[in-house]
Amino acid sequence: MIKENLKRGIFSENPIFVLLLGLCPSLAVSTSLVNGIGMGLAATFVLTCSNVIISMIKRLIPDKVRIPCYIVVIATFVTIVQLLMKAYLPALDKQLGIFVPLIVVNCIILGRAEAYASKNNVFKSFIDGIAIGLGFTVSLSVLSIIREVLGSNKLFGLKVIPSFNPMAVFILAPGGFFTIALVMMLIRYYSNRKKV
Amino acid sequence: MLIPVVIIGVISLILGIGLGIASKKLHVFINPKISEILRVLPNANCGACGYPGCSSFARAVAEGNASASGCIPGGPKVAHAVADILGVSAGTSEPMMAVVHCKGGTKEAASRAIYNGIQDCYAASIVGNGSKVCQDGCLGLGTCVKVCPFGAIQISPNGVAVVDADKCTGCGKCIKACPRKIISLIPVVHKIYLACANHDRGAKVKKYCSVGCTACTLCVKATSSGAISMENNLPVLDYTKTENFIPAANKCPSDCFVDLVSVRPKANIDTKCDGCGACVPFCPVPGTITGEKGLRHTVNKEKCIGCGLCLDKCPTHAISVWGAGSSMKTRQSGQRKG
Amino acid sequence: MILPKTSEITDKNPQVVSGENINLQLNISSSPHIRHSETVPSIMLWVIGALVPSMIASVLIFGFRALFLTTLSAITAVAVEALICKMMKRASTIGDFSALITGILLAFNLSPSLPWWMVVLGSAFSIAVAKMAFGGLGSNFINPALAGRAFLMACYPAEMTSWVAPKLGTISGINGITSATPLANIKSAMANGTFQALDFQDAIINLFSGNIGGCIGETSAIALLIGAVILLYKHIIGFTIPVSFIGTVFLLFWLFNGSGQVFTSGAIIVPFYHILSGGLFLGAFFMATDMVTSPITRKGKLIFGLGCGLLTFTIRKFGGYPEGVSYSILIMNLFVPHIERYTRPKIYGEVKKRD
Amino acid sequence: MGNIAGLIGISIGAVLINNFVLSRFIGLCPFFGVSKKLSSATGMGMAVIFVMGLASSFTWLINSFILQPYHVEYLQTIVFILVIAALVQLVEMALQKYSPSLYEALGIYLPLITTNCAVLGVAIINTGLNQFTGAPFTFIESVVNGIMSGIGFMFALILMAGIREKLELADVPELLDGLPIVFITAGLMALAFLGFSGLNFFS
Amino acid sequence: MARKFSFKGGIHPPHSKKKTEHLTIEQFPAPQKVIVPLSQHIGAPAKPLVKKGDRVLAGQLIAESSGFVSAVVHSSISGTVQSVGPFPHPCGKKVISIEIENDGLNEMAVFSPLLNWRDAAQGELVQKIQAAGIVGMGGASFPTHVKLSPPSNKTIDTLIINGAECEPYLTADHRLMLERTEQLLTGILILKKILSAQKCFIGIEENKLDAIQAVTPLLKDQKYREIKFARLKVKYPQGGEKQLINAITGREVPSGGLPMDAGCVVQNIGTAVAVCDAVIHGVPLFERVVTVCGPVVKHPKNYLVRIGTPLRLLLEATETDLSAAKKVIMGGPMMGTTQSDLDAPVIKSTSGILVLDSVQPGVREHPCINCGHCVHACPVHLIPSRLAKFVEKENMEEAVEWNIMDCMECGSCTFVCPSKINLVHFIRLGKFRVQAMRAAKAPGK
Repeated sequence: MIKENLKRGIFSENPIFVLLLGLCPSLAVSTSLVNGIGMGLAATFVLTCSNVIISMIKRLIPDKVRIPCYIVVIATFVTIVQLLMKAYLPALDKQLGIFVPLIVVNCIILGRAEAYASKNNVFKSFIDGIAIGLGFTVSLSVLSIIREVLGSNKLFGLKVIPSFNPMAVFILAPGGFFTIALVMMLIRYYSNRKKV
Repeated sequence: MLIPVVIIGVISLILGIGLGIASKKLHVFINPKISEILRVLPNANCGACGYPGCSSFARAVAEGNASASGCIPGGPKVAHAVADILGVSAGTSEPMMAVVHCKGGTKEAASRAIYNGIQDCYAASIVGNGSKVCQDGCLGLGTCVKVCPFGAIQISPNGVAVVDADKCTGCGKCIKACPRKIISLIPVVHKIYLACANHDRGAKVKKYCSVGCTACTLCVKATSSGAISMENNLPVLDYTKTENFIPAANKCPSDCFVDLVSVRPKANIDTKCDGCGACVPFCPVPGTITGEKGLRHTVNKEKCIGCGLCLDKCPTHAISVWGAGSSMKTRQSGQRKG
Repeated sequence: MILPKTSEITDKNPQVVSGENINLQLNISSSPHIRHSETVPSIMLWVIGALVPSMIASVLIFGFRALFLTTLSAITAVAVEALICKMMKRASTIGDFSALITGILLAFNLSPSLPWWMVVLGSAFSIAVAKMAFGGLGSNFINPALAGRAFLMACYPAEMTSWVAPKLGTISGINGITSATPLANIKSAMANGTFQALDFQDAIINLFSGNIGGCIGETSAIALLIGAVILLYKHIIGFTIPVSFIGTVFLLFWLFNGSGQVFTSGAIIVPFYHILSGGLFLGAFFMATDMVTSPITRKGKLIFGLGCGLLTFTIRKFGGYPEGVSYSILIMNLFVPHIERYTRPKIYGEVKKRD
Repeated sequence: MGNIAGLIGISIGAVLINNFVLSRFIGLCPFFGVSKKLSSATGMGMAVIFVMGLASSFTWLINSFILQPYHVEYLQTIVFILVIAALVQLVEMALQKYSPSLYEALGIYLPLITTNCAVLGVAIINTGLNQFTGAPFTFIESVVNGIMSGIGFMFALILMAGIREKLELADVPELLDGLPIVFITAGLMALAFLGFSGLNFFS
Repeated sequence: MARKFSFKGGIHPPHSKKKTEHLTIEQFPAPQKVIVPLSQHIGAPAKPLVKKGDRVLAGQLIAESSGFVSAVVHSSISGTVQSVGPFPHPCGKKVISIEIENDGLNEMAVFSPLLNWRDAAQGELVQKIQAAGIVGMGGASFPTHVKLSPPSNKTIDTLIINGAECEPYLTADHRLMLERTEQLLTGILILKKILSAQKCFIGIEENKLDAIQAVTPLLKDQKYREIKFARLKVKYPQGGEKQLINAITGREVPSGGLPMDAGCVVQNIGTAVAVCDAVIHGVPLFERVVTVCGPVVKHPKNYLVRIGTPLRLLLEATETDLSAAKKVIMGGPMMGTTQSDLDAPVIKSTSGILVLDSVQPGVREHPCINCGHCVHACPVHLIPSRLAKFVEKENMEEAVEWNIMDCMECGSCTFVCPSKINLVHFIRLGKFRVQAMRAAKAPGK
C-alpha cells in the first residue's frame, strides 16, 4: 500500500504536473536544487502533520467551519516550520523568503486535507501526506535541476558541464515558465507513447 | 507563553462570533444540489476547472453549464460522484443506438462533381448540395464524427459514416448534426436497419448507386407482421412490432440492409423431431429445412439465415437456434420481448 | 478541425461512375471563383527584398561577419521550422518564407560581435518557442524575432550589449574595437550629468549613413528607409504604425529633451538624434508592422504605434536599458487582442443595441 | 521627493517591475485557472484588488498594534490567514445578501481568493521594509502596495485572457495544447516584462 | 466632371468584360425541351397549373404563386407538358419543375398590353408586374411585386436603378442599356410611378462609357427628366444593393433591415426592362439575357435565352471545350454558384454562364497572417478573417457577437486574401449553423 501510494503521489497524481497545484512555490523557488528540496521537504512536513491532525480531529469539527479550522491547523505547522528554519537553516530561510509562510495557501495542502484527510483514518492520511509531499519534492527537484543546470551551470555549487555558458534566463521568471512547459510536454509525450 | 494563546484565542473568538452572526443574518438560500456537489469536490479552490472556485464550478455543473468531469484535481472519482448527484448515469428507457441510413460510399454511389471546400457536411451541402448524385446519401465529410462525444462514429475508408455499436450511447447529437437527416436511433436489441434513405424511383437509383433501395418491396413481402411499410419509395421499419427483420434483410436484392451481427446463429433440429413438417412452409429460404415426412428433418446450415421463424412452429419444440454466441442472446431476448 | 490543403482534396479524385447526367466531373466550390494574385510567399519575398539594402549596408559597416551571422540565423530558423513541422507531422511550412524573415530580422537585432552559437540559439528559440509552439505562422501572438532577442538578452546580457566600432567603407571585417551605441552614450551622459556637453549635430550624419555602433541591421537609416519605401509602395505595410510609432517618440523627446526647452527649434536636434539611433527605424518599419502580431484594424494600428512609441520613450528615458524599441514592441504585442477587441470597426448599418 | 513620489514608485514597482505574477510567481493558480475568458478574468481581477486592499489595511493594523507590541511576530502567518479567510467570507456573505448583482460580478471569485497566495503574500510583504524608502511600510503605503499589487495581478490576468482567447483560434500542436502552451505564453509575457526592469522615474 | 459616387471598402477585380461587351444580344433558338423550375425566386415555390400531356403556349401561365412572397411561372415555349417532377436546378438540389417538349410552332399566348400606363392606378401596375412573374434579375431573385409594395409605415423616397454590373465577365445589363435604352427608361418611369418616389437615380459604373453615352442624352428629354444619372466609381461590389444606396444617397440600411428601411428601393436594369415589357406589352418574363463567357468558351455571346433552356445547349452553341472546363458557374465569378449538372436550366435570375479552366483553392493555402486585407475590402466593415476562425473553431456565440450575420457574401475578402482562404465559405457555413441553432432554440419547437 505504501508503494502504491508513493507511485500515485509521484506519478499518477503528481501535484505539480498532473494536478497543477502549488505552482507558485514550485516556480519561484526552483532556481536552485537546494531551494527546491528545502521547499519540498518543508511542504511535506506541513502536509503530513496537518493530514494527521485533521484526520484525527475530523469528527470534532462542524462542517460549516471546517475550512477555517483546517487553515488554522496548517498555519500552525507552517509557523513551526518557519521557526525551525529560522533557527537551524537561516540561509535557506532567507533564500525561500516569503514562500515559507505561503505554504499555508499552497492548494496542495488544503486540497489533501479536504479531499483525503477529512475522509480517511490517521495512518492512511499520514501515508498520503508523505506520498504527495514526496511527489511535490521530486517534481520541485526536477524543475530545480533543469533550471539550475541551464541557468547557472551549477548543482550544489559545483560546475556541471564544462565550457557551457549558462543561460541566465532560466533562473529568471520566464525560464521558470518555459521549464515547466517543457517538463509537461515531455510527460505528455511519454504518456502518449505508452498508450500507443 | 500566555500572550500568543490569548491573541490567537481572542482573534479567533472575535472572528468566529462575527462569522457565526453573519452567517445567520446574511443567509441566502442556495440550490441544495450545489452544496451537495460542493461537498464531493476537493474544495481546493484552485481554479483549474476554469471557474472561479469550487462553488461556482458546482453551480455551473448543477445548472448544466459545465461537465461533471471538469474538476482536474478531483479526477475520475470526483467526476463519478458528481455525476451520481446529478443523476446523469441513471438511464430509464430502452437503450438506443444511432445508425446511418446509407452505405453508398465512393465505390457504390456515383459522384457528379468534385467538391473542393471545407471538409464539413454542412459546408458541402451549401455548395451545390454536395458532390454525390444521390440527394440523400451520406456526404462522408464527418460532421457527425466531430459532434460525437464518445468517438463512436468514424468515416469508413469507403467514405460513409459508420457508427460503432459498442461506443454509441444513443445521445442523438449526430442526428441533429447531419444535414441530410439520415441518422436515426434504433433500439440496441435490433441489430438490423435499412441503410438507404433515397426516395427516388428504382430505375433512377440503379443508375447512380449499387446499394440503393430500388423500392422493390421484397422486404415488405418477406415480413408477415407488417412491420415494414413503403412510404414514398422507401421501406419504413417499425421497431415496435415483434419482428427481427432477418428475412427481410436477406431478401433485399440491392443489399440495402445492414446486419450488425456478422454471423447469425443457425437453427438446429434435435431428436425430438417427429417429422411433421410443420416448420417447412414458414422457412423464408426455400430448401433450408429438408427431410421426409415422419423422419427427423435437417437444417441446411449454409442456407439458414437464423431468423428463428420456425422455432415457435414446431409442436415438439425440437428446434433451437445456436451457434454464434453472445450477440445472439441479446437479439433473442429482444425478439422474445418484442 | 484540421483542414487538408486544396491540393490534397483534389488529388483524391472520386471514382467516376457512369449514370444519369454524368459525363464530366466539374468542381463545385463556394464563390468567389477568382482571386487576387498576391500570395503569402510573395508578400514575404517582398519583405526580404526590402531588407536587402540594410544587409548591404551592414556588410559595408561591420564587414562580412554581419552577413555570416545573418545567413547563419536564417538557415537555423528555416531548419528548425522544417524539423518541427516534421516532428508535428504537419506539412512543411518553410515555403512561405516567414521563417527566413524571422531569422534575418533576429540577426539584424544582434550585435555583430555576438558569438555564432548564440545566434543559432536565439534563432532556434524564436522559431521553436515563440512561433511553432503556437501552431506556426499566423498563430503566434508575439514577434518571434524580438522574442528571440529578448531571450538572448535575458540569457547573455553582457555579450548582447557589447558593440564594435563601425568601419564604413572597409569590408575587411570586425576591427575588434569595442564601442558604445549612441543611445548608450546618452544614457551614461544622463547618469553622469554630462548630457549638455553631448554634440548631437555631428552625430546626425553618421546616424543616417549608419556609421555607428549597434546591431547588424539597425544602424543605417538610409538603407532601412529604402526598404520601407519598397514595402509602403507595395502596400505590404501601411503608414499608420511607423508614423505613429516614430512620431510619438519624436514628439516625446522633443518635449522632454533634457535641455529644458520644449518644442523649440533649438531642441529639435535631440528627437532627431533619438529617432535615427537605435533600432527605431528597423522596429517601426519591419517589426512593429509584422502583420501577425499587430492589430488588424487601422485604428488598432494607430493605438499600437502610439503605445510602442510611448513605451520606447519610457524605457529609453527612465528604464534600465538604453534601447527600448524591441521591448516596447513585445509589450504592445501582448495588448493586441485587447486593442483588436476595442477597435472593431463600426459595421455598415450598425443598429445601436437596445439593452 | 514627496510622499506622492514614493507612492508612485511603489505603484510602478508593483504593477510593472515586480509584477506579482510575472516576476514574483505569486498568485499563479488563479492566473492560470481564471484566465480562460476575459469576462471572468476581469471579475477575478476586480475582486482581488478589493480584497488585497482590504486585507493590506487590516493586517497592517493587526501587525502594528497587536503583534509587534507584544513581540509575537511569529504568529503572523496564523493570524493573517485567519483574518484574510474571515474577511473574505464576510465580504462574500455581505455581498450575497445586500448586492446580488455585485456578488454575481465579484463574489463568485471570492472563495478562490482565500487560497490565493497573492493576498497573504502582500500582507507579509507589507510587514517587511519598503524598498523605496528603506523604512517599514506606513499604513498608506501598505494599502497602496496592496491595491497596486492587485492591479498588477489583474493587468497580467487580463493580458493573459486576451491572448488565451486568441489562442483558442490557433492550431496549437497536440503536445502543447492546454496548459503547456499557457505556460509558454506566460514565459513570453514575462520575457517582455523584463523590458520594464530598472524602470525609475525619480532618479 | 460630375461627382463620382462610391462607398467605403471594396476591391478591384479584373473586369474581363472585353470579350462580350461589344457583342449585340442574339436570340438563342428555342430548345427541343425546356425544364421550367417552379422555384426561381426567394419564397414559396409556385403551384403547377398544368399536368402531363397538356398543351401550353409560349408565355402561358403554368404555375401560380402560392403566397405573397412567391412568383408565377410561365411557359417559355409552345409544346406539350412531358412531366411535372424533380429535375436538376442550378442550386444543386432537385426541384419540382415542369418539363415541356417544344412543338416547334412557337405559338404565343395572348397578351394584354397597357399602352396608357400613365393613367393606370398603382395597384394595377403592380398587378401587371406580379402577373408577369417578374423577380429581381440581378441574382437575388426577390419577387419584384413584393419590393414594390412596401408596408404603409415605410415611405420610399428614392428609387435606384442598378446599372453598376460590377461582377466581372457579365455584360447582360450593359447590353440592355445600350440596345433597349428606351424600354429601360420607360420601365424606370413605371417603377417610379408605382413607388411614388420623389427621387430616381440610374447608377452606371464609369467603365461602361458607351452605356453612359447612350443613356445620358435621353435623360435630357422632357419625358425622362425625372431620372438622374449617377456616375459610379469602378469598384466591386458597387452593385450591391446596400452599397449602391450608400454610394448614391449616403444612407445606410440598418443592420438586419431592408433597403426600404432606408427609404430606398433598388431595381436591376434587367428588371426594369422586364417591367416595361410586362406593363406596356403585357409580355410575361419567359426569356432573359444571359452572358456566356469564360476562358474556355470559344465564342462568347450575349444571348436572349428562353427560361428553362439547359445550360448544356448554351455551352454547345458557344463551342465550349468542356474537357478543359474545371468549373461551370451560374452568375458572376464573385458570387455565382458552381454547377455540377449541365442539365440544370437557365432561370429568371441567371445573368451569366461562366466556364473557368482553373480550380481556385477551396479551403486555404496558408494560414491567416492577419494582414487585414479582408478588413479593408469588406464593404460591410466586418473582420472576415476573425469570423472564419470562429466558424472553424465552432465558436458560434463569438461569431454572432462579431456580426457574422451581416455578411452579404460578396466575396471581396476572399478575393484579396493572400493566404487564399475561402473566407466566404466559412462565413456561409457559420451563418447556416447560426440559423440552424436559432431554429432549434425558437419557441414552439
